[in-house]
Amino acid sequence: MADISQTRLPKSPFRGPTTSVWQVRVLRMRELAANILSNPTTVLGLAIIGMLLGMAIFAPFIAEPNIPDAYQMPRDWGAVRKPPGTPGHILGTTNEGGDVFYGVVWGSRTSLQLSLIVVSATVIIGTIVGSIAGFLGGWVDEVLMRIVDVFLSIPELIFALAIAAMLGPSFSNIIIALSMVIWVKYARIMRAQIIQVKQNEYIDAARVIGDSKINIYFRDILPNSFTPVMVQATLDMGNVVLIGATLSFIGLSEAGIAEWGVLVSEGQAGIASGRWWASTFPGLMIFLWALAFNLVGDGLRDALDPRTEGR
Amino acid sequence: MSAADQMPQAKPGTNADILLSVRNIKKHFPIREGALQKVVGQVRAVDGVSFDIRRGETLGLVGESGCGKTTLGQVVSGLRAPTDGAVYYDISEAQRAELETRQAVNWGAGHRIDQLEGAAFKNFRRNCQMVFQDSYSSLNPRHLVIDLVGRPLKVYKEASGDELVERVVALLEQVGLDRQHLYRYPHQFSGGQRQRISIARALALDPDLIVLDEPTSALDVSVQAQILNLLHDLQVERNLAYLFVTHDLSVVRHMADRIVTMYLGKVVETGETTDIFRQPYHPYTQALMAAKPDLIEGEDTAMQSLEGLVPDPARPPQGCRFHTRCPQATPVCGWEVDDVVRWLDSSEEMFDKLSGVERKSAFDATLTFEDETSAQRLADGLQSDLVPAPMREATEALEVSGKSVRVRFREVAEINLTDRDNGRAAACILDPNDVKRG
Amino acid sequence: MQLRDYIIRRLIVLPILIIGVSIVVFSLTRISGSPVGIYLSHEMSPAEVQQIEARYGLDKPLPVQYYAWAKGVLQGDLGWSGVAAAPVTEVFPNKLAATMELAFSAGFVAVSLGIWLGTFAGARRNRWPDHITRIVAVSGASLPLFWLGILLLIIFWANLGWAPIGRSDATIWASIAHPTGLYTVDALLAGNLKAFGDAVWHLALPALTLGYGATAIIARMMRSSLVEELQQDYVDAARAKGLPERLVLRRHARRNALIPTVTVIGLTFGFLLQGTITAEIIFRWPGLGRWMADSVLRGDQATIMTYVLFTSVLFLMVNLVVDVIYAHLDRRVVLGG
Amino acid sequence: MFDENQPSLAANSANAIARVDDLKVYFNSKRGIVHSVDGVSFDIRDGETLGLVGETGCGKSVTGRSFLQLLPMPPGIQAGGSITFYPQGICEECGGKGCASCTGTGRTSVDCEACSGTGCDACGNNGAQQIDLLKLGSEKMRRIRGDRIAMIFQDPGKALNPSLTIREQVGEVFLQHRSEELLGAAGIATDAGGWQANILRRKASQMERGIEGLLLALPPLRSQRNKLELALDDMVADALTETQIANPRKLMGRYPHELSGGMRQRVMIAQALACNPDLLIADEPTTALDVTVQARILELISELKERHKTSVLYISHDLSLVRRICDRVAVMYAGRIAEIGTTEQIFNDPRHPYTRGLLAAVPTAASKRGELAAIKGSVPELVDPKPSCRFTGRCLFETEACGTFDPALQNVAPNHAVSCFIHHPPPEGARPSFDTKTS
Repeated sequence: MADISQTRLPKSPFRGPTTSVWQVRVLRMRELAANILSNPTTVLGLAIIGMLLGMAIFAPFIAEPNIPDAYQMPRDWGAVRKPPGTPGHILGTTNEGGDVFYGVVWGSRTSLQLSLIVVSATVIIGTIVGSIAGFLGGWVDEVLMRIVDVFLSIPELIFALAIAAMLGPSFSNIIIALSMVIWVKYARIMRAQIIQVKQNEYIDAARVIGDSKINIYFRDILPNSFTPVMVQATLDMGNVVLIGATLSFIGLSEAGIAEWGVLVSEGQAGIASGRWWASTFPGLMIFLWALAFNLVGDGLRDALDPRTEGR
Repeated sequence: MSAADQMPQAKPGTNADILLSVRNIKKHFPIREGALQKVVGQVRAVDGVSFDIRRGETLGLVGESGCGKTTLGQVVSGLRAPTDGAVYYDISEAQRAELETRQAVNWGAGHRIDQLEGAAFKNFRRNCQMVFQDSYSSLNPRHLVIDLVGRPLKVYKEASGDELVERVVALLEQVGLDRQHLYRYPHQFSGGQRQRISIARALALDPDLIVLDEPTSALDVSVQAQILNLLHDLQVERNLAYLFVTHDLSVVRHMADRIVTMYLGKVVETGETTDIFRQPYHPYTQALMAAKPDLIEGEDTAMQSLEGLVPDPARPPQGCRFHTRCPQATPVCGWEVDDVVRWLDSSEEMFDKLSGVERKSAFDATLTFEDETSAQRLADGLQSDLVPAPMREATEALEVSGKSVRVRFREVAEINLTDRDNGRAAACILDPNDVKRG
Repeated sequence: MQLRDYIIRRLIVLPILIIGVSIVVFSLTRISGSPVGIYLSHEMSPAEVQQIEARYGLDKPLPVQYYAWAKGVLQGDLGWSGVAAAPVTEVFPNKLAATMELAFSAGFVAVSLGIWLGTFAGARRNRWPDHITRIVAVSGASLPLFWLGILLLIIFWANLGWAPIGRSDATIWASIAHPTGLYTVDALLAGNLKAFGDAVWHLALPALTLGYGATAIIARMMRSSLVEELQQDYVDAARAKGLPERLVLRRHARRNALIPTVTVIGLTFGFLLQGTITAEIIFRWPGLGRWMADSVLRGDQATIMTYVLFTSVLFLMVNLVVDVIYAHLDRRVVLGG
Repeated sequence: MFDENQPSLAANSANAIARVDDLKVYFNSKRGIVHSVDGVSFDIRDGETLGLVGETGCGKSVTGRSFLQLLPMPPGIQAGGSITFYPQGICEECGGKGCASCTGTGRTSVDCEACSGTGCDACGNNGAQQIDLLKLGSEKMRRIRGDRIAMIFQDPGKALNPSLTIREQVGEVFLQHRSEELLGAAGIATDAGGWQANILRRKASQMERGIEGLLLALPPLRSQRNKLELALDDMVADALTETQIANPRKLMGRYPHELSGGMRQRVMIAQALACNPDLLIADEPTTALDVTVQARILELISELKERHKTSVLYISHDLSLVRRICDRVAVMYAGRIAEIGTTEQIFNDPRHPYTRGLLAAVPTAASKRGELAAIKGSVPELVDPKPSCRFTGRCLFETEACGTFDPALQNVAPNHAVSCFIHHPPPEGARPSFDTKTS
């Protein structure tokens, strides 16, 4: 089939003469963006992300912050177990008089914090460890990868659960636990990528020129290895919230915190008596959050796939 | 007019013109096997190769895939360290004289390219560049042409800013591209154009030598012609030396002043291109030529193939490595026990009955079978037409006792490259005039 | 020959990994101070506590402590579960049976449904079955398992009253013997169809909840590898030989597409294991997962350590088997290194 | 040998095994419709080897694959034209040896299905069956594939299934097309009734389903199944022996990756010629192989072609190979035929500037270094091309007409046709419909 795909020469997408590196970079970014946005499901995912981020950023304007701690659920003991549509409690209230709407809105902030901290920390650690292993090879690689193998032998949720349990129940411990578990994934992806990229002849070409190892790493290897890490990071922005909420649901967050998993857990008690709302809405938010990042992550993967890029 | 006449610098015998000397290079790759990944053998990709490259000449390195030519090119360009032997660059007359007499010399750091350091290494790097076969893989897909071609200049801090741009434009113009191509990515070019970019990059530091690793084998003929012309023009203009690695004899005939033919990690023949094509001194070179005759000149010659497989480079044959496939093999070419095993492997069922081989030497062994008939069949087979006649002649002893067969072949030392007339050398015991043409 | 070497190599690495996991598990207990708690029960006198400290060398340096603990584990001494108020070893088998019944039935559904769905979609690329599979796949990866379970409970248990919670009806459970601890198997062994029906009825919702995500993962992998295989030259070569499309798909493409999917199935097992925790909480399933969740909340270290160690070893074993199958299936695989 | 007054494209049908007429295959891409093959016409004569040469992307492989409907649709579009195939059978008089009644070819044409040879509209009144391969339904196509028309692919390493043994793969051809012979060899009557015979029959054509496979392994059917397997083994071994594989029985149990490239290509050839096809499409069969073995493979193809009286469409980019193996050559450029003629005409008297350029670009003993006659520029994009000669911009003899008119393939000598205005000036007064430049 190779013959068919090569029936024509690649045509420059840049109209007119280009005069600077930056102009090309901008054009390239624009081309890439257009490529990404040509997929309707990616656009849908981006739209949901936009909505959720908006909710997180403007939370104080959407739901008046609780005094003194906005991340604690306000308790209206006068209005417990109210169904959706109740004035002042548009999505109803929980058994303890918590406003579901408040939890949904402020939960987005909690989730944003969780995912941003965990993903950025693990991407940095994982990239460094994976780079060292893949770039240096030899016994360094051997030792690091055996450690990674050990970490990967324990199912991630179980591992995070055990760490969080030992640290004691709190939301910040969930962040620590997740970071400790997830970095290995990036280390492994990064190492595999680097080993693959190292086999390209342009690495040899750079060596023949006489460029230094550091330059080769930063100019050739890293930029060409980073795409899968970026895709995984996008997917993990969603997954982290999913796992974090699961840990909260099990009971590893502080009780009463405005976090979606905690709210689902709190609402669980009422479902036998028909009070479906307290679990349903926060759960829906978790789903939307994870779904949005999964859609965008998949879209990115397709758009950045070297096999389809430039065709 | 012969190719050599066009390049007066490339006359043989003038040591002063020698740019780079390769002496007894070996490159072995370990074979690991078993649960513990123990090293059980060595793939002898390159197994003792020596040659010189002179200033301004094109040296063609030819052979089938797997003969070690690409690995050798990588060793010469300093990409891989040799297992043994050395590549010498920039050595004095006195040192050269010493080298001629002693084959391998260690002067410590300074002239062996795998031991060069600091300024000397940089000097070598600048003077020896490389162009790769696959222009997709050899150009970083995220770099623009200006980054790619300008990179050597940046590494050696030769130019920056506007000057860099102008130098890159000048280089592009030399290879038939121009300013409008500066800010484009490699994937926006055709295969031929990408190879031009690779060449421009190799030229950036104004080297003495460029290793060309199959630079046109991924291209169509019409584009190949463009690139070959370009390479020639650049050579004349800059007095460049090329190490032209290829499997294509028509290309090497067109481009090379001298040729080195490799088979299974060893050189089997070297000499001036015109001489070799007039009369090859080694049957393997002859076979390569017959496999793909010239489009015009060889119009009436039939194409010919070699029989049999390339033997495992981890267990190269004794004597002459080519004897297993050689149409002109003689009894003294190194027939050995492995030839019996290879023959068994290709014949029906016998190999499965083989239960053990007890070797006294590579030429003398006892083969044991599961039953007596198989042993007898082997003995009969080895005396019949099923094996090559020279192999039968080389058999000194063949004794059947019950389930085992003892075979002994004439012992033959390794057949090495020997000097012939006109600066040529071949590793063949045949008289050059007996190597049949066509 | 090569395959044997590969298996041997994996078998050598396996204990190293298990030791690694056990060190990690042991270190975990050190995060929260003295691990003496794992051996304590509430009725013990201070003298007894001291005796235990001496026995496990808790006053000694860490490596010695690790050695004592590991030795205990190997001898079957997993400590005292505060939650169950019994030694861990005593409670473990029954809980394990419940969890395995759930995990394996979900796994069975996921593997068979996932492969079928993936094949169905991959062979009809960019047509509606493919789009539906993609929706299933993406939603499967995004649905919080506990929320899906609760939604199903709200609909089928709270509102419609069709589905039960728990593992069994108490009287039916009591009516048969439980030699294996697997309810469905026990019911079949007893020849009691009513009990079997009860078992399946109780199993349906939790298995569905647990299996949904795994189905999605497998279907997604199967689809993409089938699409890839269908573009290979040998598929065209099979067509050129005159094979009907059905055979091209079944004999050539699907067979090779299964190879990478097998690896994913192994990894999915970890997903199923960890999923049992929330599934068991929601459906009141008396298994390991729920026990683990209770232990986590009440700091029952012995249970947590046992659970983590056990699930990891199980996960490793399953993946070892999967990798051997993979190596066997893929003739091209370059083993070792 | 050929009627000198006939233009090559209208050689009488008794002489042709297949005729491609104005074939157009397009591909949808992000940038527009790629005209990969854009109006290609040629015929393959009975028993000849026709070479189809051209550079990467000229559409030669697409043309070859069109014969067997092997192009993915979408993104491919069958934009028009036809490929007519005249199937043949072994001559009954001589059993394929060649005799007077089959004019020495060993093959005779098959009677038209519609009129059983009396002549009707479907067969153009000459009674011989003709099939339009492009319009054929999938089941009918399947029966032709591998049986009447077979194909050899470029890279035998990729065209063999890595997880099936050689025996299983070569055996498939017989199971698909020779199941009756297999049953006969296994001693099972074709018309035998009963469920056992039915299962065996399905087994012999790869139709058995899960449970039946199990039944076949059990005693009542087992011995017959084994006979069937043995018969199949024999057929596979015979096919492999044909390609001079030394030890076929041993090789049959191996997997493709255990064989060398040359050996794999022999297996591909054995598989392709197993059912004695009328036409063999060889798509760059030696490109992936080492030079020292390629002559052997080509020799093998020629030899088997002679023995089986098979016609060959040999697709290649390598002119020196084409020169040695082909009777006639068609040179393709950018989705069109530039020139077609006998091998001698093409190589000794090339008329099209592209053919000339191509020949001059090959380095030979005579060519001077640095002075190879390279064709300037590169292959044009084939996205929505204008009506013009595709070689404009690269041609040394370009005239004004070349950019506005589309040259047709016309004879310059018997059997020798060229599409170039040097030889056929554009008709006077003819104007391109879109034209703005000339008037």
